[in-house]
Amino acid sequence: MMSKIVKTIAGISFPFITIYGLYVIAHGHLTPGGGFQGGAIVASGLILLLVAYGTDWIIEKIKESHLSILESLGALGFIGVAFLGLIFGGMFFTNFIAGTSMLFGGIPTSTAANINTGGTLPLMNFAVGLKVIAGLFAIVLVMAYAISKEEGE
Amino acid sequence: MFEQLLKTFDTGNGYWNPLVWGFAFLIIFLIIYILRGRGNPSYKRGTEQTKVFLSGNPEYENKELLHVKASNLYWGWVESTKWVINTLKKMHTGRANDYILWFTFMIAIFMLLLGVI
Amino acid sequence: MNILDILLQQSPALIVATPLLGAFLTPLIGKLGYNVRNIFIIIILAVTAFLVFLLASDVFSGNIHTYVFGGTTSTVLSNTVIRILFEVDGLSIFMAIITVILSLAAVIYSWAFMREETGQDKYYTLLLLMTTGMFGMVLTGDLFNFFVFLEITSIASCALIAFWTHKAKAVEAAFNYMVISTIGALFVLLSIAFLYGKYDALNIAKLASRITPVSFSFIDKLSLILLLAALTMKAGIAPMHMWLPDAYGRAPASISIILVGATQASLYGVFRICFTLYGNVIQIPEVSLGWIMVILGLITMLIGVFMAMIQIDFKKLIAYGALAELGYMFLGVGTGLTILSNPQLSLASNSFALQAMKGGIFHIINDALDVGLLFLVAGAVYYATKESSLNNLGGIARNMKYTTVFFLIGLLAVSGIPPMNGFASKLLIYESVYQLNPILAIIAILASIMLLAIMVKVFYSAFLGPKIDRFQDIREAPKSMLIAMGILASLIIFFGLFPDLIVNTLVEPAVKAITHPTSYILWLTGGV
Amino acid sequence: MDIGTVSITILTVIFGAIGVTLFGIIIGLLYKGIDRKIAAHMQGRVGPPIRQPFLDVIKLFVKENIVPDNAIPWVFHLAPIIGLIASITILLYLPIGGFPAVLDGIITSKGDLILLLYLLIIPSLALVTGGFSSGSPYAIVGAQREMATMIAYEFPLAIIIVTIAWRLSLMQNVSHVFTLSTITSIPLWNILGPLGFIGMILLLLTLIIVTPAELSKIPFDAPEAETEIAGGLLVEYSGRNLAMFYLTDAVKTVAMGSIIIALFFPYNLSPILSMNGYPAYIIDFLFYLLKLFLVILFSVTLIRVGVARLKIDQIVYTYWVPLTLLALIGLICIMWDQTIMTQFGIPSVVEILGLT
Repeated sequence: MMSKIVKTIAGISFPFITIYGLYVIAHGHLTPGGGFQGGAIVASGLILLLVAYGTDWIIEKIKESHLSILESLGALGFIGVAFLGLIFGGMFFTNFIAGTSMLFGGIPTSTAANINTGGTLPLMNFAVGLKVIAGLFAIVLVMAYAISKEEGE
Repeated sequence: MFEQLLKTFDTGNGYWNPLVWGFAFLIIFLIIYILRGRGNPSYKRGTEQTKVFLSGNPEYENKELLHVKASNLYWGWVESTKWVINTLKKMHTGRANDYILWFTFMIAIFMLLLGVI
Repeated sequence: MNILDILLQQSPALIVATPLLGAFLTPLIGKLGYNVRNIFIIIILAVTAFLVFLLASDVFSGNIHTYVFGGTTSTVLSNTVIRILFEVDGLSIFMAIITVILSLAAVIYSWAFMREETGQDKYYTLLLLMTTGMFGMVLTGDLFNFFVFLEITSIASCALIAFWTHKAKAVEAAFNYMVISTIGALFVLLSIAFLYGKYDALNIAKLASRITPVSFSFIDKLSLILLLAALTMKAGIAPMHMWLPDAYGRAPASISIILVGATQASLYGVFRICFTLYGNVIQIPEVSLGWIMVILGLITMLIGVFMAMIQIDFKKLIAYGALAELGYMFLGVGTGLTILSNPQLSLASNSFALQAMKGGIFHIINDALDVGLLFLVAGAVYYATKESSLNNLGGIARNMKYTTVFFLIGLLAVSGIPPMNGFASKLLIYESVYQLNPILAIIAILASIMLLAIMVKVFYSAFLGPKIDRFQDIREAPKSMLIAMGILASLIIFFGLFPDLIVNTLVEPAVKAITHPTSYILWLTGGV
Repeated sequence: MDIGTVSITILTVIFGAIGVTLFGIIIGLLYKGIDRKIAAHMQGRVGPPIRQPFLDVIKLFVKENIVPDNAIPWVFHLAPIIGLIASITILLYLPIGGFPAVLDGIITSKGDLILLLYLLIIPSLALVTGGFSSGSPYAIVGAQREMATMIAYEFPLAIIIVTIAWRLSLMQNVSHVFTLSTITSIPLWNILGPLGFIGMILLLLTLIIVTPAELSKIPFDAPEAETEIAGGLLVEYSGRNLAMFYLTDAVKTVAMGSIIIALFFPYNLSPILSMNGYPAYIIDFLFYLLKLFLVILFSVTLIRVGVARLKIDQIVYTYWVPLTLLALIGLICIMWDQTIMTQFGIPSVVEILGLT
């Protein structure tokens, strides 16, 4: 439980950190970074809240079991896209979207970065991002919870 | 297929056919079983007869004490190979540091053997 | 193109992907209930088993099955190989069969064995991840990919060894394993980097074709040493075996049996490196690893049996027994390598080398079954009595008849008494390695007799003896555990009764795969 | 494979098994009687009549078959039977006199030395298991001693077996060197030079000292040690179960003797006397019985009467140090023999003696 100043600042900076993290995830196929890095940034924003508002407050809002479901969904999304490649493209992990008119289906040109390229790569980045956000935050949450329990006793 | 199953296992230096051996084993088992059946199968249950023989000493109440512990088995063998076993025991310290040390040691040995150093 | 053909074509990817999908689905399915989740996991592994055998039928007919991830297009652009490749030959599929048998048995066994535990969703997720890693290690044709799967396997197994977190020794064993396996894996990574830097390739076949006697230099030697040291350490070869008995002994029994598979996957790595990656330069004197392998095998064997003789912890004792068994594999394959790597000798005129290799490879699967069965029995005894020290056990054959019989089968098999499977492979080893040097066969025979003595000691102190009051009311192990043990026991007897059949169908292609590395190396350029 | 061959094969196995069972038990008991008689005479006693072992077995069959309270009944009953069967199956692989082994050539199956080594373990294993399962401290002490003895003598025994096979594998045009029919058809004595001859004698000596331990006879009978642990692993056995073990011992003596004969004295009289047909079989069989008698006399009776019992750690030491060294010296002699013979042109001993 921190002072009011810390809480306020954390509350203000949290959306910015989250947006930045999501940006890194979404531009994973264009710029340095990607699902893992962006996910870690978002998770660090969540951890900021955890530090500022205390474990008990967070535990009320987010359950650890929900996080693990999210984590599984992220992993499933990743392997699901790979399986879709098998179904639509004939091979596991095939980039079946590239070169079509679907979202992210554009062909990259050499001059400018275009977010609408990359095929299945952005999708996989999203999946990885989801998994990392949920996983990393779950780890810290459980550790913080255990520490707060120990101190409480 | 049937003949393939029956085939003898040829190691290049000897033969081993489990099926033939097993068949012979079964037949001898029958003979021996019949032979054994001619013997007297009875004994007096629950009498002094079935008590353990301890040269006349009384048996312990707690039967667990009759059970020779695993660590006492093979005394003679352990006794005469003491020096090997004690050396080996000293090797197994159970510390991660020593594991790494052995690993490094083996890399050094490989390097010597393969002529890197 | 019917469905079987499509499945066959996709099977290398699916074998890895199915358990991975299962692993990620497990936490979700786990919400639906205990039985639903367990049935789901068994189905996942059964499907994997089906795919493995499907692939095996193709590979055993003489093909090398390759699979390109992410596209059907040609992967060789001028001189570089892009995309991850899976390359499945006789040895790979042989190891995959072992993996699938062990993991299936472990999962069936866990049904009852793990019933009382908490955190089962995570247990099964990690178990399936570990299986994935092992499949990946044996099927992949890419060196870096091999490293990734190696890491997946070791991380998952670390977590599983420490699964009983309330036991300090389990956590300690897991920690030690983590330290040593991480360091080993980093050395693997380092040597992969060396090779990549020099040859600009990560594909095993491509690398192997570029490592030639002409190009062979210091850096190749160094990579070979690091790869060899790290992988033999992960395979538990003495004197780098110390983590192994702890890890095997402290993990839950159902995990110990999969760990056997994980160790053997590292063993596969050693063979792949020595025979395929350095296949072109195998006759350079510095790469003649045959004798080193043989001697390491002998040391492993002897240390294993001597240490097992004085153990009193049930599972640790079996772990040391497993160590001794590893020595036989190294002995057999090392003998083959000695002949293969000597330019003056040839396999044709020294047919015993081929037999020794057959024995060594055959012993891998036998060891997996025998030691696996013994671990499961040890787990069943622990489950019933909550005792793991042999000093405190006794007389439980009265209450646990089936388990006793299974232990007896495992005992005979692991010490190589006819007509069990262990005898067949050991016979092959004895009757071939003596031609390299008579002492090898003599020590191997001696170690096998000592193994018998060790197992008889366990049989006596755990199962025989007078009635003990504490164990008056213990009951036979639950059905699922008996089924898992029964599967392994019946395979042991089957392998024992038809050794010729098994050697011809399973072992021969695996031996052919490592003695003829050219077919593995040359598939890229279309040659077979 | 047609029906005719199959049925002939099956019949051969069945009748061979019956014949060998009878042969093993009768000859085994007979030699046991002779052994006791000779030992008694050496000690200045009269001794029991030669048919005494038969009477012993008959008496044991009449006696009660007690199962102690502490025993695990099914293991306790099964161990003696398995032991007896396994020791009889050894005889199926051994050539007896002029007759080839029963299982020779059944679906190309043949006797194999390593197999015999392992089959010899099974009766001892059965004895050990039986002792362990009877739940008496005496029996347990005896059983673990038997196991330790087994580890001890297996080392020199393995050296002997591997050495012989290794020497044969050096010869041209000889395959399947572990097969007994190969070993008996090429006696090593005929091809070895002087050094190898000495090596062979050392190996024979080792094998003769290994035999009493294999058969749990004095000085290596620490597992049974009547005066010390009251019969050791057999202490709780009685009646027909004990009879089974008694027979196992008898059959195993014959088997072990036959192995020594097959390895070291595979000669037959009939070729020398140029006989064939039935007389040849009879004379070879009688000659085989004589060889068996001599082997048992030297390796069992004489040693048994001549020396006292060793302590168990002394047994392990004896086998692992002096005897292993002896066998290793034999091995080295035989290994160098080939080189020396070719380098210096030394003919084999048989040629020196002019026996070819």
